[in-house]
Amino acid sequence: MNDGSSDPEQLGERRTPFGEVWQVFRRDRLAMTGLVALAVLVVCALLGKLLTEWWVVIDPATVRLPDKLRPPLSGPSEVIGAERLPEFGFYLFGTDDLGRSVFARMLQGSFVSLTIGLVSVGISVGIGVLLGGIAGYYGERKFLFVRIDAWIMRFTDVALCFPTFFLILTVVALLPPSIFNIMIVIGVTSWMGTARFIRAEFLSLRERDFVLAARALGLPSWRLIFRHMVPNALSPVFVSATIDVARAVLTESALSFLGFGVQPPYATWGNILADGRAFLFDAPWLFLIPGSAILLIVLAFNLVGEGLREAMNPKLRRARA
Amino acid sequence: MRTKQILLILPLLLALLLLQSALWVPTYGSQAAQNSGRLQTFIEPRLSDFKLLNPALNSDATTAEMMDRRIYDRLLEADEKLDVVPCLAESWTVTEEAYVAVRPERRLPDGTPVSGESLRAAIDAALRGPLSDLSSKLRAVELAPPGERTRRETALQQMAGGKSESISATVRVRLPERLRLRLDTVEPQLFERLEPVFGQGYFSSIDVKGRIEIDPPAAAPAFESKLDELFAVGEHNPIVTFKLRPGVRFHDGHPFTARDVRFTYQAILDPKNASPRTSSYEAIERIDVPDDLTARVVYKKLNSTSLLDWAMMGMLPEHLLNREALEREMKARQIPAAQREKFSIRDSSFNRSPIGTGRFKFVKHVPDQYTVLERNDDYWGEKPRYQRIISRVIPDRLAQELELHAGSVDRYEAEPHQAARLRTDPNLQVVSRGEGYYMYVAYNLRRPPFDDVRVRRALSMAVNVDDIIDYVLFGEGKRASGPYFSNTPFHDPETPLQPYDPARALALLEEVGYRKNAQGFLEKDGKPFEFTLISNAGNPQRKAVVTIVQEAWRRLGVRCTTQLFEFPVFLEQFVHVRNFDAFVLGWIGADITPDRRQIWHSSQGGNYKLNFTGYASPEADALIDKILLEYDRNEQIALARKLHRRIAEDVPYTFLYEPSRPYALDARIAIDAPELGPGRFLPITTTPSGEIDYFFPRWFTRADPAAVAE
Amino acid sequence: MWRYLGRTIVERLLLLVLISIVSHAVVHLAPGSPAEVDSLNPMMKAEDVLKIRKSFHLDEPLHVQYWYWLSDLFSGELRSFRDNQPVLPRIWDRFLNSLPLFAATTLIVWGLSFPLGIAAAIRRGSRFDRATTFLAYTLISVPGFFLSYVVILGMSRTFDLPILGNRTIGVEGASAFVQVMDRLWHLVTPALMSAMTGIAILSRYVRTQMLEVIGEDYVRTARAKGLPEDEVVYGHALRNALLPFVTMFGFLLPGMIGGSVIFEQIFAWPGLGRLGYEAVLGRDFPTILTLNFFAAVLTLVGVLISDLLYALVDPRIRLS
Amino acid sequence: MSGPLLEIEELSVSFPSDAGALPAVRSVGFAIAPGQTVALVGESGSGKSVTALAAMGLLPPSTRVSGSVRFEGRELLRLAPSELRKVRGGSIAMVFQEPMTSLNPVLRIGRQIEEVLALHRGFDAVRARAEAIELLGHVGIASPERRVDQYPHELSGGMKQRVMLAMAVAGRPKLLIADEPTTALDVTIQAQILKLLRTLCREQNMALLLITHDFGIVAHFAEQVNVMYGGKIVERAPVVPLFASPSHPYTRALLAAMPRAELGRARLEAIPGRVPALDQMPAGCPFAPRCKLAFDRCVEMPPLSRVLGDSTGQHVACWAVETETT
Repeated sequence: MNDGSSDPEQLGERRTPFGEVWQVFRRDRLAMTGLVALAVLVVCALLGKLLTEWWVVIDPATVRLPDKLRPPLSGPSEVIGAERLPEFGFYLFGTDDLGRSVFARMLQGSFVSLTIGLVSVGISVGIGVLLGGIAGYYGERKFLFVRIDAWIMRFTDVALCFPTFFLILTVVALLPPSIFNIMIVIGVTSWMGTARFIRAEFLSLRERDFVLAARALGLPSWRLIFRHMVPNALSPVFVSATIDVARAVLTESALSFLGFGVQPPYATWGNILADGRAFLFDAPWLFLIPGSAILLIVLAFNLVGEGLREAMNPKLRRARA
Repeated sequence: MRTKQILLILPLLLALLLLQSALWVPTYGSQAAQNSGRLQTFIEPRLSDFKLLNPALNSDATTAEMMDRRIYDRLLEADEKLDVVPCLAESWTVTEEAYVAVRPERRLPDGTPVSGESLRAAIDAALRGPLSDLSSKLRAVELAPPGERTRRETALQQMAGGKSESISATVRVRLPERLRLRLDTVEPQLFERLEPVFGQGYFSSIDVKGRIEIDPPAAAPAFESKLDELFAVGEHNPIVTFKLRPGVRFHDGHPFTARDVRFTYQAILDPKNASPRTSSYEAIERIDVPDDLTARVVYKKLNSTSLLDWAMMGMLPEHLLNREALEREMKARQIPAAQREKFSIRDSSFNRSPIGTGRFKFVKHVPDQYTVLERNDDYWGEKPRYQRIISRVIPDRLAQELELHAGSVDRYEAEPHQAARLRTDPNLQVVSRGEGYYMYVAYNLRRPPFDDVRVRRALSMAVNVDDIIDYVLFGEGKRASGPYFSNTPFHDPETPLQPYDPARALALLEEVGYRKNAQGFLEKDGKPFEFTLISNAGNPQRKAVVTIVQEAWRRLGVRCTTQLFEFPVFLEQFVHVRNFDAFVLGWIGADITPDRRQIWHSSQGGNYKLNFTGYASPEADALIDKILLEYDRNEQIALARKLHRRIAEDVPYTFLYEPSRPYALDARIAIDAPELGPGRFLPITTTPSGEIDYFFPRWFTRADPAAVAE
Repeated sequence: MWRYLGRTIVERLLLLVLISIVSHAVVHLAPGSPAEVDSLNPMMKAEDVLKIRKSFHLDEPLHVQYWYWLSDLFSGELRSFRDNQPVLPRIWDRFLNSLPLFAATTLIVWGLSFPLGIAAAIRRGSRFDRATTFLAYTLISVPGFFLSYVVILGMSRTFDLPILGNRTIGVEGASAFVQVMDRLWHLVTPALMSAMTGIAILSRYVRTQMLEVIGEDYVRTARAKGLPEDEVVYGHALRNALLPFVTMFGFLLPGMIGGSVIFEQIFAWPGLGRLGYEAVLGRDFPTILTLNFFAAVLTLVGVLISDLLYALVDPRIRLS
Repeated sequence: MSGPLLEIEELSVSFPSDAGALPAVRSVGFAIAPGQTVALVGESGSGKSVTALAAMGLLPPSTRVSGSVRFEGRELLRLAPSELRKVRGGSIAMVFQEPMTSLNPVLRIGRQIEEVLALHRGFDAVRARAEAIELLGHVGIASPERRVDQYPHELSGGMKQRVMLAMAVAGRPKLLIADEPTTALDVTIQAQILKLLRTLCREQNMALLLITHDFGIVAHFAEQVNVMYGGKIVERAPVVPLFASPSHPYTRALLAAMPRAELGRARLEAIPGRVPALDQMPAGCPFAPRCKLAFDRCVEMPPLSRVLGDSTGQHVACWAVETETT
């Protein structure tokens, strides 16, 4: 509308930017459900790390061959010795082909899966912000007779021209398959979007009044970048990072599915799922449980991400009010 | 509004078009009804496509399965009991020519100086005396004038950084005057027996430096250790003479002759072809073709297992692959002149439209999809019942199972857990065949504490292999006790299995000096017992074994970490450069040969060779060498069994199990048995040695599934 | 316009060379040698293994290997390590195999996304909108292979219909019509499965675009003219909302290689993605490099096409 | 005169929000006779545009509109959508503030005009094109044959507004609503457009509802003026008495704030404060917080609209005015 609340300052006077976003976000039922689900998953992951590695109560490595492929909620057979009894005296999620408790493995995997998602996105955002920032802020300077901006953007183009998934496959196949390499590879192959985005944002921010004013005051450029520009460019990055985490978790599971993912002893939801595939007809829970878990976590991240996007988008927000 | 209507109607039409197609798809039941040829067609799945359909250029199992007994025939065959029987060769004889260099610098025991004539006289005398048993076998003793022998040889050269490189050179040997002894059988002990006649030390090595010329000279150092092989005073030249089956024709009608045998050999050795089979045939000096149906294979040295190579090698048609044929092909394909020099059999289109003498003719190959073979109605032997074989590429076992249910394949090799389920399906039959494979844990004997046999034994005892067989393999397998497969005569059934006994395992480790520390882990001199167990990714069974073994050892108090690597990485970075503590792997194939030199001889411990563990036992080395010299089958078996037991006792590997591979087949497939009466048939079975495809020519699909097998 | 074309094409060719060098380095610096070198075969001596390695030029310096690859590629003599077959015809073959699946997937994605997205945008906030929103998020979040297997499980158990591969083997005797239908049917499931995520993402995007556009002044103008609602939505708003999608057309192309690995693997579809996957597994360097090269070519061509298309569709853009 | 062309009574518009319904227009009523020019004046945010959009039925479906809008005796608010569409563009046309964004950027301008001709006058393609060229020429666009195939971005702002006008009159409407038609234009072009607007109205005997915040334009064009503030009409009067004796304090303040040549260098009076946001609308007179004359009653109760004693037809809604005159 032309009239009415065309001046955004009018609405925002009483609230902090965060509070404002939260106000909108809170009303988004789907996004809130996602947030709650995420919180539960994070608790699960921390508990999983605690209980399966530091203070081993639930041992995902215990092999109980006679109890292989037990359906969920079934009890252990009598031949299982006391030292190998499952955590609650029965198999909550059933057992896999080696008689390991799927519940224990899922719990262990939750931390690994979540870490892969977060760390790899951290890496990609880091690279993206760095390169995009340099291109956007120092782009006019020259290096070897070519503008830095051109260098970086050509490099980004090169990176974009590799079919991402294929590249990940190749690189993962080449590197020793440690969990860190998977994180790095996913991170290193997905920074291009962020870089382009940050660059564009910086270019426009550079010309904005408050930055020009700050520059006129003679503030050092690091202060300009970190106090004034980065915080302003970051909120959309945060939104896309949330969704990228979801994508990274999916990528990991796809890699595992093709046999290139995280290798034992780490259990990830991806490789539990990949292993369960062979037993699709014999023990569907081996496939369905991790599959649903991945679906859930990815959905939660996506919902939260989309919720944030809506909440932070002033255009949509105004239209809604 | 038009746009709106298009947007709504188009997707609907698309959906309808796509979904209605389901109505026309033939299902399991309707396939035979719609398509009369279906019963005459055997459809089998493969996990991956084969490479070159040329037996000289490929040695991998998938390709071999397609070629052997189907497109190509071999000179010999292994029968149901793995004995060697005729195939393209109707019969064969093994004879020998032995050469003894004349060493004029020596004197015979009676003092006469050595010359060709004096040696011959000495032999004649001996034949009447201590060597009388040879007189009937010794056809002739002749004098061969001095000459020159040129051979192409290959050796390993150590490079900087632990890498090795293969280096080839022309080796020219100036031969002295030599005595040629023609024998009717191979006499491995000939020189040992002649030694007292010619004088003690007559056959000991002589300085060969002056006689040998290596071109290029730079390669000389690499051959330093091989000099004795290049020329010796006494040289055995075993000769195998094959009488070929008359009237055999290639699929294009061209008759099969001994020249094709020779050509096949030459093709393997031609360095341009980079054949993986070279080493098996390098022992051959030459192949003579006295007539169309006789091939005389002359070997450089004793090699008792060399006959078996002819039971593993399909015969190529010379007229399609010799230089002229290749020239013709290059002309037709307009290969530029610059490329012509490099052009080899490897580049020929023959490899994708092969012609052999086998039961099936190659018809069509769609890469990575399927291959069609048609029955060869001119086949010389028993003709197969099926008119056609279609071999499909289905990269996943689960997918193969689904296709079997859908009726679009007739059989597949099931995973054990699938088989357990499929056995209850009335539409299917499940037959387990021996896979010719065993799984093991290899230890790096070069590294402590694995150099101590007690440690290796303890680790072996901690693993409950029977449980693995029962639960991971669903009973589809048996325990392995040593290096020979249990379906071969070389396997020693008396060799004891390592018992599952964690208590004794612990006792053994305590004997070595390990004690449990506060955390419950084993320690010796303050150092915990810890190491890394590795394997390759992508093999679920191996992954399961790694997990089980790790857990078993952890319960023993051993801190074992595990890692899986992609196969090429696993080999290149760990196994081949001996950078490992222990790994899980399996050995496959080569059931019919008793030769285990590559894997167990101490000379094969270097990087890139196959004695990964660095196993070095003088006793085993001697046995391995002797097996290669022993031409008597029974003696050979006895030696092999000794070797089996020796290696088993030294536990360089923890020998785990030999899995069997369940085959799930359409229940209507049976073995035709007209000898039992008209219309009679037998259910699908394996041979005593565990092979299933052996009876394939007699397999057929019954139109009437109700009939009962005899 | 022509100057723009010339400049971009030169720029992109340079980029292409750069990409091929980088990918060459990445592939060759990797540990492990081609699987063709069957170094575990007891019938092969270490000498033979190394000899074969040599015949692949694997021991030469990188730049020499790069030169071999490049000259072989352009003389058409590039051969796979795996089976010595020429690489280019095989890639072409697989491309033709991938094409129907790709086309069907694209048709499904684009055919369904627009009606769904538009409907959701028009009915913003309605039950339909909320349901499709949730469904879209679910589809974006579900691992494609997971869904595929669940469907395979259901399909094969319930209908007993073959769904793997690109046709039923063994129906050669059937009529041409049945064979065509058979091929069509084999397209349905894999295309649908690989379209799922696409539908979800694209329909969301369509919805957002429509919402943006529907709030624009010219849409109000159209309404004020008294145009029927359908004409307003489909004639005025949609046209503008469509603009960003034109650029997406170009980016569809490279998806043919990377995007289909998993589905081609699951459905045993002999396409480009599986070729790449198998080449990576077997360290078939010539195939990997050439595929990467073509992916890059496709991306660059795709970018060019989308630039040109955009200029074609949006009258406001002039290439310079 | 056969009664008013457009008659708005008790029109209220409110937007739904999480904090409850936000009233944007409250009980607004006025009428336009055929051929008459009526102005709706006020600051941004006073509800002028919303009133016009509500009358045309162009507000989003979620808005709540009550009251009555009668056009030629027909109730527009309760008209079936298909009937309403016939009125829109046919009987009532509208021209918007932003010519830059009000034309569809991907359609040729010819097509955008032809649409109206086809829809409301039933022209076929050939006739519509000829008529579109004719119309373009009529609104003062040079070489219309060429322009008709151009896209909006190839035209200048003034030309676009001319196109908008051509489009508006294409349906031969009886009423034209011009929503700040010149705000976005250069001053020189403003005058041209306004002149054109007046010419068109005269030629076709078209009534004009002119929405603006510029009293200068009002003074030149309007016959009847409605001053809006806070969603209400605070004062309604024929143009002459309004300028002569503005009654409502807001009108007075507005006029005082208007730069006028004849006032020379006199001080421009700014109105303190700003238009209240929709969710902060005071309970009493919306202008009370900014009004110098405000007293208790102003804050507590909304004032009623009353006819002023003299016969100038001046209506005003203000407690202060009431007390002044009584």
